[in-house]
Formats: sequence, structure tokens, C-alpha cells
Amino acid sequence: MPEPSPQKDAPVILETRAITKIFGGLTAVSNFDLSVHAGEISSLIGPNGAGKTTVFNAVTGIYRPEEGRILFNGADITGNAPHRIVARGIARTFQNIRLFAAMTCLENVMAGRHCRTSAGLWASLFQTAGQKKEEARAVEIAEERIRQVGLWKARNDLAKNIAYGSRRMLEIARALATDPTLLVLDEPSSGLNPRETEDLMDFLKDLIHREKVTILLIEHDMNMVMGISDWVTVMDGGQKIAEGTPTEIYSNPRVIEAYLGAADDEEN
Amino acid sequence: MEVFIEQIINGLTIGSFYALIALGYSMVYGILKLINFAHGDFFTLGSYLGYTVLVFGSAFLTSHFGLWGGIMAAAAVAAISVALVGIMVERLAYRPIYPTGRLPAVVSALGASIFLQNAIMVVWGPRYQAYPAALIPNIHLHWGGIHVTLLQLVILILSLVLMGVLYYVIQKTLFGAAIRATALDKDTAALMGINFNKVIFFIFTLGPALGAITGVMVGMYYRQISFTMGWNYGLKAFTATILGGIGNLPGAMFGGLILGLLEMFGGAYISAAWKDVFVFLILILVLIFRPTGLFGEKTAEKV
Amino acid sequence: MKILKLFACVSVLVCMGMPFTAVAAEPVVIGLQGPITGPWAYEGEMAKRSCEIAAQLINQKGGILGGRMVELRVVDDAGEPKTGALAAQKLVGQKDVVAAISTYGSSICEPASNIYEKFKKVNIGYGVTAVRLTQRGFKYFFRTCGRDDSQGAFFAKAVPAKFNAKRIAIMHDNTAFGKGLAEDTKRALQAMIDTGKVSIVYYDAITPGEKDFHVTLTKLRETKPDVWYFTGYYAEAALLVSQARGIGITCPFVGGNAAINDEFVKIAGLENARGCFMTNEPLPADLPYPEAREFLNAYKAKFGEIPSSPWPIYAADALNIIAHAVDKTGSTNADVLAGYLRDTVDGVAGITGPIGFTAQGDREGVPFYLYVVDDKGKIVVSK
Amino acid sequence: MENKAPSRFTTIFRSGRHSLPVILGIFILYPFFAGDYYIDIAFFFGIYALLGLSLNLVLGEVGLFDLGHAGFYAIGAYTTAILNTQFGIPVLLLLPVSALAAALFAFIVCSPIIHLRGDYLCIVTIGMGEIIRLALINNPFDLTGGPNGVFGIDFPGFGTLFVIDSSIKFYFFIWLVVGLTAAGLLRLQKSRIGRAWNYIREDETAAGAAGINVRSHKLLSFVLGAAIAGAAGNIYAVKLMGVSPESFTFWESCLMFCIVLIGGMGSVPGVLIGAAFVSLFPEIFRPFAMYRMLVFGTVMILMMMFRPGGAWPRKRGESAFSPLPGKARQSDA
Repeated sequence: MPEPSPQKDAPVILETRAITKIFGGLTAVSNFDLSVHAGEISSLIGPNGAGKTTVFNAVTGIYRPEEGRILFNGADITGNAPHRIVARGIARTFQNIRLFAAMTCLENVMAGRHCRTSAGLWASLFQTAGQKKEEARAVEIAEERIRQVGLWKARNDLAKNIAYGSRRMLEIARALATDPTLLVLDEPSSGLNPRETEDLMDFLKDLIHREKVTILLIEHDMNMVMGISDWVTVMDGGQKIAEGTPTEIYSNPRVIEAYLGAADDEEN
Repeated sequence: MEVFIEQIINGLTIGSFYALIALGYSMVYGILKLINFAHGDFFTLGSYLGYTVLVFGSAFLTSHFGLWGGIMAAAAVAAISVALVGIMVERLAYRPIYPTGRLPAVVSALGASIFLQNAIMVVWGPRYQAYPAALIPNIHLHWGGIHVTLLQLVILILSLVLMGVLYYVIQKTLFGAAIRATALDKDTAALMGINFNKVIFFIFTLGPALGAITGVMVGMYYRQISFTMGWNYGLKAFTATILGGIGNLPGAMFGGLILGLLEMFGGAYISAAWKDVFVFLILILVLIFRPTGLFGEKTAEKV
Repeated sequence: MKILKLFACVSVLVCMGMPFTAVAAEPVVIGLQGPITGPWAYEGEMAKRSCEIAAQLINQKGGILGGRMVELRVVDDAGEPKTGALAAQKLVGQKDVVAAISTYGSSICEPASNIYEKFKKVNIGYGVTAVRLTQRGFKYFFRTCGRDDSQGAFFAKAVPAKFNAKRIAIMHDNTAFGKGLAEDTKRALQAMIDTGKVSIVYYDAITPGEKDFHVTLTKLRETKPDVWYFTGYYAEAALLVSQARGIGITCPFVGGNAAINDEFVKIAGLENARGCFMTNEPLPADLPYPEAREFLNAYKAKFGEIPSSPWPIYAADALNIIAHAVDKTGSTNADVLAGYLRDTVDGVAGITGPIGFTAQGDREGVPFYLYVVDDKGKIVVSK
Repeated sequence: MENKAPSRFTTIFRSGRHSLPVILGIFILYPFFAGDYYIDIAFFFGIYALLGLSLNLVLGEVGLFDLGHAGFYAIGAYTTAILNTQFGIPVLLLLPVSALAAALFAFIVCSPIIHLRGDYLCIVTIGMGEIIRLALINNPFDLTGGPNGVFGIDFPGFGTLFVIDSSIKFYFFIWLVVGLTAAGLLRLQKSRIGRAWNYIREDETAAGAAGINVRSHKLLSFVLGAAIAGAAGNIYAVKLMGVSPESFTFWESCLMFCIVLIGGMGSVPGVLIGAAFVSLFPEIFRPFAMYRMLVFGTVMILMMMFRPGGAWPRKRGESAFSPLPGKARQSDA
């Protein structure tokens, strides 16, 4: 069972107020509230098509919600461009991995350093002292992140040539390279074998303690959700049907009926 | 008022040529997402072959099939031979390049276009050729001040018929569904048992053949053909396909007709010199507000 | 392997570039720069043939400078400014080339003549009618063909009177030649416009290479012109006339000097071409001069037909006048030749009539005639 | 796009550091042994190299489908022609001015359409190129001289002190500009801006999610590419002492497209090889007149068949960071 969550006293860093997203007649998400507290691992679960990824895409600026507000550390980031949201400190990974295939792993992680560096055209063209120092620093940080996810040996291989599990970790490394305060992971364990999922859980728990980072993740793997989440929010049909600690959720009838009920006859 | 109607008919005539070529163009383009620059040259080749058949075989043809029969025969010969050339170009220039991606295919298409254009010049010579006037019915019709030639009507009707047939084949028949499926997702369609090679064979025969028939029609209507005319028509067909929305055959048809009307409007009411500038400006405005063309479905980015 | 191939061809270029200083060039070499490839390949081909015939005739009569043969060296400039400059550079680089016949198309001749001027080599334009070419004070540039403004002046003098036309429509094709002629004609008509005798009811351009002009012609028809002047090339002219007759434009059609030839009659068809007029320098077939007769017979003997436009004949005359200048001055020095052409050449018998040059290098006294396509499709001088 | 390990050939050549001085040597000595005609061919090779490098920024680095790049080339050339012939501004000063004019035009025109993707952007760039060419022919406000173009441009130089007017001077002038541009691009490739462009080429959405302002970087590549093409237009106009619309057709844009693809997307040496092929081939085979274009088309097809990545594809790998100071880069794998 997870330690007592630092849930209620920590401040809310991410809050969505009644956000609604409609795709040509289909209401994918309808006035959905979510609040994530600093320093916790918060999970968003629900059956397929519940609108989880749509919420993620609204939070990270890929879609603009038709109604509702998204606040990050109190600031309204509704509809901001993705790169401005990353600059504010929200980094994300994708459900189906999106890496820069024909570039090396190190270059992929270096992408994260982009918003933390500032060399302009002039500095880059004339390689000013500042630019060189900044580049060297960026490479060092990227290399730390790659070691952190255990891909140091593959840093000069092309992203498309490395194993599937490594690609997941590389995408996380890229997100971490932006020094985020909120890490948004979209089904990070999908496609991983049980041992890799265990490693991922340990990695995330360790991350919470070592760095001041909050994690919001979409997950289907129940023992991962129950294993590391401090708070769980359940969606179905684009609406929130329940939220609470993992233990509360595990025994909540509506959740079971809407979601876990179907899971009963599934062999876990 | 009649002038306006007459101008509309003029616009539609140009539009129907663009539409037919755009149809042949977007069949290849819809499926392979390949900008087939060579399509303009299939059109030119068809026009020249039609010319050769009409000039050398005219005595034989008209005696056996009569005036219109002769023209039909010329169009048929042109269509079949250009279809064969289409297959050859696909096998030699395009097939080895599919796996490498879209951009190299554009260079290969440009290469094929240059090759075909110069081959036509080498065979038929750089001079303008002219369809024999004697073989072409030159009947003028006057309806209340509107001047229209019989040929103009025949071409309008024939284009609509061809478009209708193709629309029916693509939208309503099983094989049409196979083509549309391959256009949407080549690999999944193959998994569903659709033989990709058969689809390729079909589009690379029908597309160029359609271009060839249009070439003969243009040769008949304007009587003057040159080996470089394909380049201009090819560019207009590509514009019409995009205006209509990529991969959308009916869209290409309407895109062509609309393009013809736009040219008419620009030429008649602005100035003939600024006609094409007007057309391209309209195209850019359309794409700014509808980034996937007039009839292209607005696909949300699947993340 | 790739880079080595690149150096191989670069080094080959290097040694080919070495000027051949071997045996003194026996024949007198005259360069011809023309559009052998590109959109005007047909004109280039005819110019090449005409110059070959001209050289052949001179050599048959014993050549020049007491027996030295005239040799033609042809360079392709593909009808495009960049390749035009390159072709000029090529001919200038070959020291044995005495003078150059260059070229067809005013905007190609411009960069080329700059290079000939810098390297002091006589160059004679044969298909370049833009007025500005001889207003640059060049010492070595001449042309054997007429200028747009002289043709425009002839139109203003002859055409309104012949058809007692009040409403004139002018249409050009936005090419250097077509637009230049249209503007010069408009300027020539200005006097008559000011006195109200004549008015320009239509002035617009078509896009070259287009096929369908119904839209523009319908607009033209609404202006009800008494006479319609088209200053573009024969390909578009044929389309315009056949489509115009198709939509009920009956006013007389007058073409510029590049608009009507037997190709025009073939494409437009006899029933449309019949009764079309053209302002033009004397056509090959109508050249009354003995030299023209001799040239055309030799050309027909070798190629089975005579050139269908005036430009190749001017190229042949350019070759003749260069050979004549070299023969009479006995030297191949550019300054001597340029001086001779400018000051002494006056009324020298040429295929296109007496040849003489003004101080700026323009062809003197180019007569213009009004031609018409007769019932049998022949292009004859109209009375 | 498939990026096989660089072939044996490129590795040998790369490692042979002595090769660079050899190339430089030949480049410097060449004009003194060749006739003016061959120097001019090398000059136009330089022009196409500059144009190739300018399109490489848009097509090679960012993967934007631009088939109207000749429009910027035309703007640079006409800006120089008009400002020099009508206001007498010295041509060398007009080099940066025409680059700026093309860059400004690119910024204004591309801002509303930069969001378009793939083929839709392609047709808009074609449209833009045609609009510019047709506008030049129609001679608005009597500025562009219509189909006759604008002629009588002076030679570049510092007053009468040093004037660039001979083929040799033009040869060194163009290749100096090409050298500077290539050096600049190589540095950009190794900077965060260069990497940002490549991220956008690989996956635009992921690049945005990684913190890259996709829109501004795309616009920057168009503006920079246009500036370099404008500069090429200036040098071309000055060499021919005049400009006319025939030189800026849709076919020129296609040639630039081929240079980048045949050479290798994002590869500076590749673009130089592509430019060599596109400019030298027609000239070497000029005597074959009609047949040379048949061969040209065939070679284009064969190149894409056997070297889809280009003649000299860009080598990815740790070399991308080699110039950086600090720890040895040898991977201990």
C-alpha cells in the first residue's frame, strides 16, 4: 500500500474547470473537473474512449477546449500553444510513441533542452561564448537524463533502431530534459512487459522523491495504478464518475460497474 | 445577359478539360500521394497519337466508321497506347521509389515528365502540329445571341458522361471501394485481401487513358497542339485536385470546373493578363480558410 | 568515386578550354547563336539552315579574300537569357570566330550583346525588334531586321485609312516582341487619337501557351472594333482567329509580322485564314531581288520548302554582310569591320533588299507591306 | 527516410582530412587555366549552389514542401535591377538590400500559410511563384519592364577602386558568397535552431510537445532561405547586367528541388554535388541538343532509385556534437 499521500495539504498545481471538447457532434469530454496536487502521482483511468487522451491533449495545448478553463499554478493556460505550455513546466509523452526517428537518442533528448536554452540566430551563426557554454551545458544535462533512463550506451544510435521499451524511456527522458514541474504520461506502461513495468514504477516513485515533480498519468495497468498512485480520477463517457485514493476507488461501486465490473470476468 | 451565359459556357468548357485531367491525376495522386507530373505528358502524348491516327488513317477510318466513328477510333487508339505507356512509366520510374517516401518520388515524376516531353519532341518535331480541319465538324449554333459550337456542346456532354461513369465506378462498385480503401490506407487494404498491384494496374491504365482522351478532345477543339502544352495542363490539374481536396475524386471534378469558371471570371471581368494571378490568389485564400481544400474532410490531427 | 568523377569532368573542361593555337585558321569562321532547343526551336532550325545556304552560295562563288571559304559555327542558346550569355561567352572565347550572328528574341540578345560589346566582337541581331537594343550606344551591335516602332508607324499610316476604321482593338501576348510592337503602335496612333480620328477600344494581353481565348474574345466582341491588331506569334494568332470567327467577330484581323505564315493558315484553316491581313517586312516569297531568288531556290533544293518566317532570311543576310565586310576590308579586326558596316555599307544588295545601317546600328530603309491571305491560302501583298 | 550506414566511400573520404585542401586548390587555380566560357559555367554552378543551399534550409532541414522558391530568387534580382537602374544605388550595397527584400516578402506572404501541411503548402508555394512571375511580366506601375525585363545594371565594386566585371572576379565573388553561406549553414546545423528544424521535419507535433515553437521556426527557415535566394538573385542580375522573367520560371523552382533531393536533404556537400549535376550536365551535353533532356530526365529517375537519400546523405551521429568542448565523445559501447 502506498505511504499516506501528502494529498490534501499540498497546493493544487493543475486544475481543469468544466472543460468540454466536441469533435463535430461527438462530445468527447463534457464539463470535466480535475485537480492535481503538487508532489503527488495522480492517475486518470477509465474504459477506452472515455476521453482521457482528449483531456491530456487539452491540458498540453494540442486541442483547444470549447468551454472551461485550465489553470496551472493559478495561471490560465487554456488554448496556449504547446511550446508555451512546455515552457511553463508541463512536459508530456504520447500514447503511441512519437520520437525523432532519423536522429540519435541524444539528439532526441536534446529537444527537451530547447525551451531552456536561448541562443538566437546571431549567437548560433557566430558561435558566441555564451552559445558554446549553453550548448555544452545542454549536452551535459541531456546526457544526465539519458543515463537516468539507462540509455547511455545507445545515445548515438538512431531512435528508430532501439528496442520498444527503450523508446518509452527515451520519450520520458526527453520530457524530463525540459525540467518540468508536472510530468504528463499517456499510458507509459502500454507495451511493456511486467518486469519493465516494475522498473517504470520504481523509476517514477524515485523521481517524485528526488525531484520536485508531480506526475499525472493515464494508465490501464491496474496494479501500476494501485501501486504508485496517490490519487485516482475515473472517467467514463467524457465525464468524471469518481475520484479518491486508490483504496477508495478499488471499492467504489460505480467505478466497478462502469469499469472494473467489465474487468471481473477478465483474467488479470 | 447572353454574354454572361456565353462566358459561363466558355468557362465550363475550359473547366471540363481541367476536370477530366484532374480526374486522371487524382486517381494516381489519391492512392499513392504521388504528384504525377508525367500526367500532363500522357495528355500530350494522347493528343499527338490522336493526331497521327487522324492524319494517316483518316481515309480508312472515315470510310469504315464515318466522321464521328473515325474520331472515336483515334481516341481509342490513343487511350490504349497511352495506358501502356502509363504502366511502363509506373513500373520503371515509380514502383522502385514507393518505399523511399514522398519527396524522392517527386523528383522521379519530374524526370519522367521531362523524358516524355522531350521524347514527344524528338518523335514529332518541335513544330506546332494541327489537327486536320476537314475532319472536324464546324457547326455553329445560335440561341438568342449566344454563340456556341456543336463541338463545345459535344465536349461538355462527353466530359460529364465520363465523369459520371468514373464517379459510378469509384463510388458505387466493389472495385471502386477497393480503390478508395487503398487510397485511405494501403497496408490495411492489402490485409483485407485487396490486391495492391491490381489497383495500381487499374489506376495507371485508366488515369493516363483518361488523360489521352482529353488530349484528343483538346486537339479536336483547338486544333493546335505543341509538345510543351502538357506542362501547363498538368499544373492546372494539380491545382484543381488540391482545390477539390486531396484523394477526393468528385472533389477533383468540381475543382476542375470551378477552376475553369475562375479563369473565365478573371479573364472576362478583370484582365486577361492577370487571369492566372487571380486564380492562384483564390486558391491560396481557399486553403488559408479551409486547409484541406473545398471538399477535403477536415481530419483532426490524430495524436 | 562520385567526387573523382566530378574532377574528371572538370579537368576535361579545362583542357578543352585551351584556345587552339595550332595551325592558322584557313576558313573565315562566322558564329551563329540561336534557339536550337527550347520553345523557339523551330525558328532556330530555320535560321541555321538559312545561314548554311548563304555560306554555301558564297563558297560556290569562290569564297572571300581570294579563295578563303566561309565556315559557319552554330551555338545553341535555348531561347533563355542565362544560356544566351553562355553561348555569347563561348563564341567570344573562340578567337577564330570573326563575328557573330546573334540572336532571336530581344531579352536573350540583351545579355549576349553586352558580352560581345565587352570583348569587342561584331554581333548582328536577326530576330530582335526591341527599340532599346540600339539605344545603348554600342559600337559592335547591328541588326538586319526592322524595329517595332517602324512597324507601328506603318500600321498607323496604312491600316485605319484602308479600313476607314475609327475603333481599333490592339491585343498582344506579353512577350518582349509582342508587347513592344503593341506599345509602339499605340504611340504611333497617339496623334490620330488626339485629333479624335481614331480611338483604341481594347488594349489587353493574352497568356502565351494558352489554348482557350473564348473569354477574352467575347469581351473583345463587345467593344465592337472596326479592326483588330494582334502583335503576337502565329501559334496564338491561328487560335484567336478561328475562335473569333466561331463567336461572331467579323471585323478584319491584322497580325504583326510574326503572326501570319503558312503554319497559321494550316492551323486556322483556310475558311478562317482567308482575308486576314498582316503588316510585315517583305516575305521571302515576295522578295523581288535576284539574290533572294537565288537563295530561295538553293534553300528549296536542299530542304524542299522555303523558310516560313522573315527572321531566318535576316540571319542569312547578316552572314552575307559580314562576309562582304571582311572581303572588302581584307581584315577581321572588329573595329575595322564595325566602322565599315556603319559608315561605308549603303545599299549593298542583300536577300532582303538593299542593306545599310544607321549610326546606332539599325537596319536602314526596311520597307513594310500590308499582306493578305488570298482565297487559295497564299500570302500576297494586298493592294 | 531510410538512412543506411554511410557507404564505404563517404567514410574513406571523410576521414581523409587532406582532401579539403585539394578541393580548395583546384577551385582557386581552375579559373586561371580555363577559358571565359568555362569560368562562366562554374559561375552559374555557383549560382545554383547558392540557390540549392537556400532551398535546403526550407526543404532539406525543415522538410517543407516548397516548389516556388524561384519567386524569392526573382524578387532579389528585380529589387537589384530596379533600385540600381532607377535610383543608381551601388549594386554591392544592394546585395544585403535584395536579401532583405526577399526575406521581408517571405515573411509577409508565408505568415498566413505556414500552418499548411505537405501538398497543400506545395501548391501554395507554386501559386506564389507563378503570381510573382506573372506580376513581373504584367509590369505593374511600369517598374519591372514587363517581358523585356530591366537592363543596364552596373557592375558591383567599391566606386572605381575595385570593380567586379570580369568572369574571374565574378567566379571568386559567387564562390566567396557560397563559401560563407555554407559555413553559416554548417554552424546552424550544429546549433539549437538547426536541431529544432530537424525535429520539426521528423515529427511536427512531437517537436511542439518538446517545447519548440514550430510556427516561428518554420517561418525563420522560409525567411532565411528567401534572403539567400534574394542574394543569389542580386549576383545573377549583376552578372547578366539585366533581368527578364524567362529566368524565374516554375522549372527553375523544380531544378532547385532536384538539387536538394539529388544531393541529399540537409547535407551541405550533397547540395553542392546536386548543384553540379543540375548546372554542369546540360552544358556538357549541350551538343546533343534535343537528346540531352532525355538523358537528364532518365538520370533523375535513376538517382532517386539508387540513392533516394541523395548523393551525399547527411551523416547523423555523435559528429553532430564533436566541435563542443568538454569530455571525449568516444562512446564506450
